[in-house]
Amino acid sequence: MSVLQTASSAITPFFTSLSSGDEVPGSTSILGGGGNSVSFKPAHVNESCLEFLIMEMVDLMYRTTVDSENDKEAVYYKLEMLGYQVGQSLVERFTRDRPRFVDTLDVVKFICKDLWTIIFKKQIDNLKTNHRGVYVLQDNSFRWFLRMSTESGGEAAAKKAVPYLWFPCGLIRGALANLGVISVVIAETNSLPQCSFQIKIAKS
Amino acid sequence: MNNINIQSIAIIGKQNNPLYIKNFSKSHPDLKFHYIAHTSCDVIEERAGIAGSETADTYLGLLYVMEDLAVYGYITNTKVKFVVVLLVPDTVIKNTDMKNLFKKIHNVYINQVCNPFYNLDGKKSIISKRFIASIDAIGITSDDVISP
Amino acid sequence: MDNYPPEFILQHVPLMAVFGLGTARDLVEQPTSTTNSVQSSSIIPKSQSRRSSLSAASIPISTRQQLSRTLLALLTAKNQVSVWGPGKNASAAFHIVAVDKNHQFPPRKPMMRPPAHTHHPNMPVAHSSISPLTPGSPVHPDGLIPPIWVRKHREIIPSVVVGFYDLWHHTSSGPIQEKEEVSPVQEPLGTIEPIEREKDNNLAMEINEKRKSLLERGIKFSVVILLRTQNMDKSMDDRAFLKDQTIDERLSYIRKVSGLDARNPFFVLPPSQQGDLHDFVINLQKSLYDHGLNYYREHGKRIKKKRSRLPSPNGNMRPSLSEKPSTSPQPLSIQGWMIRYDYKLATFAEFRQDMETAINYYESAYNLLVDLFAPQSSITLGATGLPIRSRRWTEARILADTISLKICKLNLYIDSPSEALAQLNKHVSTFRNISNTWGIGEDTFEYWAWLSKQYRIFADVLEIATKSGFTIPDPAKISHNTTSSDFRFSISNNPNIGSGINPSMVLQHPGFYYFMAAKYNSLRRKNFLTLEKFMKKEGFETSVLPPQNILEAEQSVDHSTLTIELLTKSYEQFKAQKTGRMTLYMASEIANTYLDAEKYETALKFFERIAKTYRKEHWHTILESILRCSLVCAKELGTWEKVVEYLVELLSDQFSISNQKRIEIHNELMDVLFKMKIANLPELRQVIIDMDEINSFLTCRVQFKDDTTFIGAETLFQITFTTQAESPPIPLQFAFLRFSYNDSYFNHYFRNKKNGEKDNTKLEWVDCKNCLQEDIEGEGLVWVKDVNLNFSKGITKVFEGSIEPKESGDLQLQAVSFGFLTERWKVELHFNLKNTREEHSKRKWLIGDFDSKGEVTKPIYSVLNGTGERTSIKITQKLARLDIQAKHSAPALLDEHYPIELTVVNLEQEEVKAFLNAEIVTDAPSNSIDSEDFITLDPTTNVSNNLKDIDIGVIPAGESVVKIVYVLGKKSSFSRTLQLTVYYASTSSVPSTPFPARGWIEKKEDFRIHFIAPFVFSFNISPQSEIFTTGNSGNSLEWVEKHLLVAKITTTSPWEISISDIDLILLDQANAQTKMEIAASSIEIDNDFQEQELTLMDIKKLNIDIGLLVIQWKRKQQSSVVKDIEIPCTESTMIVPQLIRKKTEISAFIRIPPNPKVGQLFTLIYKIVNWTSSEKKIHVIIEVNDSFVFSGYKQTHFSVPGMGEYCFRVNCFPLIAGKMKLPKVKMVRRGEFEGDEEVVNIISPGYKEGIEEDYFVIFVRPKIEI
Amino acid sequence: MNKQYKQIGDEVWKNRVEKINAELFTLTYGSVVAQLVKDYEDYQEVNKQLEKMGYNIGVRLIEDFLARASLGRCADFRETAEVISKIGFKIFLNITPTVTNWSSNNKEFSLIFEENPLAEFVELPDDGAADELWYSNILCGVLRGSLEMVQMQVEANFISDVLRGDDQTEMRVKLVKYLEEEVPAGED
Repeated sequence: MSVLQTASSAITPFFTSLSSGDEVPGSTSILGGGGNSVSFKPAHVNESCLEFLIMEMVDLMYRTTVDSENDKEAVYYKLEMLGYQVGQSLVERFTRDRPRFVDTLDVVKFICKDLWTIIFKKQIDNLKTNHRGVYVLQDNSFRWFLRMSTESGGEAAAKKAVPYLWFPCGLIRGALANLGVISVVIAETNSLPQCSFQIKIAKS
Repeated sequence: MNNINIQSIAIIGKQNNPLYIKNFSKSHPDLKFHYIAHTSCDVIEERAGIAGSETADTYLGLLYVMEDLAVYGYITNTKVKFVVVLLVPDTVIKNTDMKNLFKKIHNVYINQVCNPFYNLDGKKSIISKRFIASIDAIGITSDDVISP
Repeated sequence: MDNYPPEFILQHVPLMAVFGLGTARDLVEQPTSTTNSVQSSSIIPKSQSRRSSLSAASIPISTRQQLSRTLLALLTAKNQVSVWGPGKNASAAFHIVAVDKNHQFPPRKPMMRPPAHTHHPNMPVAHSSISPLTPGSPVHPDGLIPPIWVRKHREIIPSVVVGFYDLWHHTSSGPIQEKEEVSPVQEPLGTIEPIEREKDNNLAMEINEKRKSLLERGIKFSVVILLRTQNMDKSMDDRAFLKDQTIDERLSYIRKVSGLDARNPFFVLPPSQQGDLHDFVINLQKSLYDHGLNYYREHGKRIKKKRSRLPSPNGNMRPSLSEKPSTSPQPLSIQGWMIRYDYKLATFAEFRQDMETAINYYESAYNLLVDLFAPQSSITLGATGLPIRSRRWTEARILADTISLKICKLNLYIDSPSEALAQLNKHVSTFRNISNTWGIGEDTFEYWAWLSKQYRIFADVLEIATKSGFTIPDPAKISHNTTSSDFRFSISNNPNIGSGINPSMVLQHPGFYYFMAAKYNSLRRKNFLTLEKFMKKEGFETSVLPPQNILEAEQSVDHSTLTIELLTKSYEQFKAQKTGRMTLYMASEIANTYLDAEKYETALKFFERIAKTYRKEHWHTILESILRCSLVCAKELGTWEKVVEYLVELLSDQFSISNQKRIEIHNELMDVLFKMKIANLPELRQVIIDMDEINSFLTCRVQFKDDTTFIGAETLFQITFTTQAESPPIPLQFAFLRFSYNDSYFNHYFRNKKNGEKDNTKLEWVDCKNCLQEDIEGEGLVWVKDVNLNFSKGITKVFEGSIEPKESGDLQLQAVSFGFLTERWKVELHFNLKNTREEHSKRKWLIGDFDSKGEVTKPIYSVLNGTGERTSIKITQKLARLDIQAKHSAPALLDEHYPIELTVVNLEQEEVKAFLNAEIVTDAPSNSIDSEDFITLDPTTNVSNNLKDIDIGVIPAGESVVKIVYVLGKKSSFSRTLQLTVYYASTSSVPSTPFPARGWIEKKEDFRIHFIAPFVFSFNISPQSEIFTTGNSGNSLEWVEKHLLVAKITTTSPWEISISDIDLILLDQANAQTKMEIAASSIEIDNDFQEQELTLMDIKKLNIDIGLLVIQWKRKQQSSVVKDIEIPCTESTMIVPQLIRKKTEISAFIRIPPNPKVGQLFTLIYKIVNWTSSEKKIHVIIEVNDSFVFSGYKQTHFSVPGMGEYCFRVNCFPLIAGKMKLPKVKMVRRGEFEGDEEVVNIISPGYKEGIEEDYFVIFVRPKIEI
Repeated sequence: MNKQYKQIGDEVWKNRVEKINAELFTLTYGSVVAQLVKDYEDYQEVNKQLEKMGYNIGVRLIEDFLARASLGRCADFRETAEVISKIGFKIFLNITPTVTNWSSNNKEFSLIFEENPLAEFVELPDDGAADELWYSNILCGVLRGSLEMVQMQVEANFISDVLRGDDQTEMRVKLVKYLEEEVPAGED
């Protein structure tokens, strides 16, 4: 990581990215009523719903994967894929009213600011890059860890928490992929609730 | 508004593969619009390409006119392309009208993408009834609902 | 464009006429001249292109003729006879024609009567020969504008005339065509002599004449005086020449007299270089340009006046519609005159490069003209349109088209593209409506022909324009003003700024318009064909037919070729735009046109080329149409292999076609394969369709159950075929199914087993195990089975098969093919598996459950680990369950037959047949070179260092066999490795000829054997004595050296060894060389010395091979391994080290006389022999004793020559009788330097008395009488 | 009575709930369902798994619920139904399904979902999913799990779903029995 020069300054104060979800010019239901509306009303749910779902999802993947072959590999693979799907769909939706991206950094910034805010209600705290296709996103208080960190802190907790990073890895990869940036994303955490994601962009 | 007479709507995937192409015209055969959609890919990519650092809109405006057809283009941030073919009127087509039109198409597409059972990476054309119904609705009702 | 009169199309530029330079004809005759095509030469009739290449420039300008040629070439080089003008910012350019000096320009026609009355035909007045009012003119009485009128101004009546004259001089041949006698007298320069004055005067007069005549024609006249080198003093150079007073005077004189005032430019061209001429030509045009423009302005003014005098078209009465138009042609109407004038105004405006004005007049003319076509004029109320197809009508149409084109072009010229386009649209739509009223509307080929033409010329002009620097606006940057109807472009970087654009106002590159032209041309063809069909009918209504000449003309047209030409132009345009997909579209249009034209081969080529991209990018609807067309072509061409291929791809339900249609395709395929009798079919048509390259209705997945397997183990694989949901529409029966491995031994071949009951199970498990090897014709030896190869749509069949690998390595299933087989066809649907696609789905394995009757019941999937496909499997050696032990009593001794007892234990469950390979390998680095080791089964024979394929027979399960091998190690006492390989197979599986085949299980085992030498030898050789003895021939001496050889033999072997025999085999030289012969030499001594000869020989040989020591031996008691077997003795040999002798250089011999007496003198003779080639010094010391008295020096020295001898004498006088020691004589050889000395050993050959210490003892007899 | 619950629900939702973008939640759930469908090609099994998930969530979620909406014990099952609809669903999914179709014995009622955040954007594949899959089955589990924590054993299951082409989405909830527990005497 020493090679990485910090580019965190690049991140400007968070503009309410929810706006991208909120009012949309001329988004009055184009389906003339009928079935599920396509309009984006400011739809929200209780955050705990998501947290419960995430936890249960991780457990479920362990449950359902164990029988075929019980390696973490497969669980990682599944969770990452889930994240990938969601990430793809999310960007499709939340880049709708955004001008076209200029370059990869532009895309990565979008992930760090807008997307992160949509998912975790905060921005990435620090973004580093080596300008050779590697980006490191650091989140000093990863929202999904906030509850966990209370129980049994330290190394052990960090270990236990790792599977909860696989889904987000997928999220990031999916988001990037759908924006045309093929990458590999790995995450690590040493002490909750801090964690960091490393994006390696595939040479194309 | 009423000068917007949609002949065809095409949704084209990242790899320039057709996802859905609908013919609303009475005079032209489907094949024609497939060709138009395909040829549009060149222009769209060219336009999207040149749009340099200055904020580039996803709406690309008129791509070209062929015979009595005017071809308009739009590209999402995820490199999905929309093509709308109009019957050439002898009046000015308002960009705002076209933008709204495209936004609606985009919304429909987004909802399609958000369907958990839809495989985004697949190259297959979209067969979702809901999707098709929505697009057709846009094509047919284009004349009246566009104005915000 | 070609078939419009060029005058109506070409860009007008002011016309300049030059004379005095010869005519263009002279230029053309020039050998070097060539017509270089400038832009759009294509659309200029040959006669028009009067260009002469500047290559004239290369000609040295010496003669007058060359000068004029060069000038003319330069002047006419840039002649503006093209569709596109010189361009706004181009330098003032004339169209320049060369005329004869005496050329008469058409005279100005006398002023007309007030034009108000001109329309009274009965009033005869002089008119221009081409005026409608002039009988016999092409437009009499009611024509509009004839091309000649335009040509008149383009080509004949110049706006400016330039005359080139020469200043007279003595040698001057004068201007061209002038014959002047040349006075030979060379007058001194500096003063004007009368002859010159006279000549100049003539010249001035002549010029004045011209000036006058042109002046009244309104044409500006200008003069260029060409000065030649002859005009000046040779000594002076050109510049000085100008200052020449006399020349100056002469020139100004000429000017004055010829009445050329300041307003008539007057030029003087001194002798000059090419470059200067070029500049001159440019300046000439520049300075005259305004005059040119003025000329046309004047014309304009005149016409304008005339037009203004015209009465309003409504003023006069026209024959009302009621009475049918009289057959006699009516004089030109007011409206006609208006058109004429507007057109002329426009033309003159264009001549003077005032485009805006030109456009306005052209438009006004156009509108008036269009009105003429209307059935009911809106301008001249009640006037009827031109009668259709009348001569005037045709002319008018041409005029309308060309005016429209002019308007388009001039708009491009002043860079207002959308007006250009607007005019095109206007023209097209206007005439669409009119044509319909004419009954030659959209349902006639004529209309489409005309429309196509309009677009084509527009495209042509646009292309020329772009080539000449006009740029087509980028639609992305256009936006139109919504409110006003004016479509000026407001440029903005962003399509969102600006309210929007009007698509019909967006000018695009020519490709689009060529494409339209092509489209319309094909419609033209369509309509023509329908018309022809119509004409075939009986008794059709002839009245609807176009006139015969038009019909015939159309019949001769090759529509398709024309269409293709247009499409190709379009194609080129799009290619230039780098819009690849658009060009593909054009290509497909071209292909379709070829198809229509029944040029199937070309069409098919095109289709195949473009199909790839559409397939790759999944544009199935397009691909389908292409395939269908290709199908048609292929059928027409009778290339049935392709037909089959297309049909197979068309089966795929990627193509959204109705089930009915798909069934048709299916049946067609079947018909081709089974029913159709193809004419002149070759033997058997083989087609292999690569299903990965096309849209396949069938997908194929391969799974080996495991990643690795053992040789001989049953290895399972499953091949899953899934048909598409909609295809094949009807169940499909394949004749065979083949699996091809990288090792053909495993290839499978399944024949279709027709089973009656319709199987409509969505998922079927097919047992393909236990195949039998069979030799199938055309397939070779393959594993064969009959299974059901019936496929209906939306099903999955899983074929599970098994193989038994025969050798280790990677086994890969490379290809799977389904096949149809008829008496005429062998068609294979080929799935290539070499390159497996990457997937993330888990590997699945279908388990076919069996019910009681062994029938497959609802099969279910189980998940294997890993993802994607597995088409290859790693085969490894099955672990041998066999044990090899070796018993032997180490260490082994070299040279012995060392017995090793091998025990092979069979740990398999069944009895096996086994073979043995054994090899003995020395550790010595270079054992490979010559390993003298042996391994054998029989101690009495030594074969080689390895044993191959030794049958060790059948070993029952759990039991073992014993085999003894003998190893014979030679020389080096390195350790040896015994490498053993036992390979075996169970007797049950061994074929009748039990020779090791592939697939036998191997067991390797190595044993180390430590070798030591049996003996250690040590030798010791010591010299005993060296003496002369009398040789066998009495009078010779023999040199004898005795040496003692002691050989010590010890054994290091831990084993007791019994030695049966040792002997030393001497090499014969061993004795020979140890002898040396010395014959007596003639030595002069006292008489009782018998004469002897002494011959000398040098003994070179010093190192002497002695021989070998050979030991026969064996172990005292044999190795425990072999009790009953008698192992013969072996022998070890040892080479005895060489005998090393030292070489003697000097020998001294003493001759001692027999029985000396007391008191009686005698002499001791020493003979010293020098064996070497160099002289040697000998020192002698004699030590006296009291038994003898001797004379001479006690110490002395002498030298002996190389290869020579020396006699040294000592006289002794015995004093005492009895046994006495002789005085000792010590001889020492001395070298030059200190210490180099050696005692010479003195020997007395054959001396019988004893030698005490190193004294010779002699017996002295007493003296008796005392 | 109902009014009051509605107020509580609204109030809690407004002021005492951390909210998160609904699409994220919806998409995440969707991806899980899709994954399950891929794993077991058997919709019955998928329904089971979803219900199980829901149950596990329910047992934990009840804490959250009680903490936020501090309520007394419900007098009867009818009251429970109201709380579930007006408070439970409100403060978690920001929806209030209608309670209706009570059985005569008041032990069984229906929840009608006019809107269902889970099912937004969803379109079932036409391979029989419409006949077998209960896409939102997780909700049944949640109810069962959470109610069990408050001594109510219930059976909950969907009987119609707009995703399947039905005209409404209806969940049937049936009280099996109150579970015994040491209740401090004299508790109303």
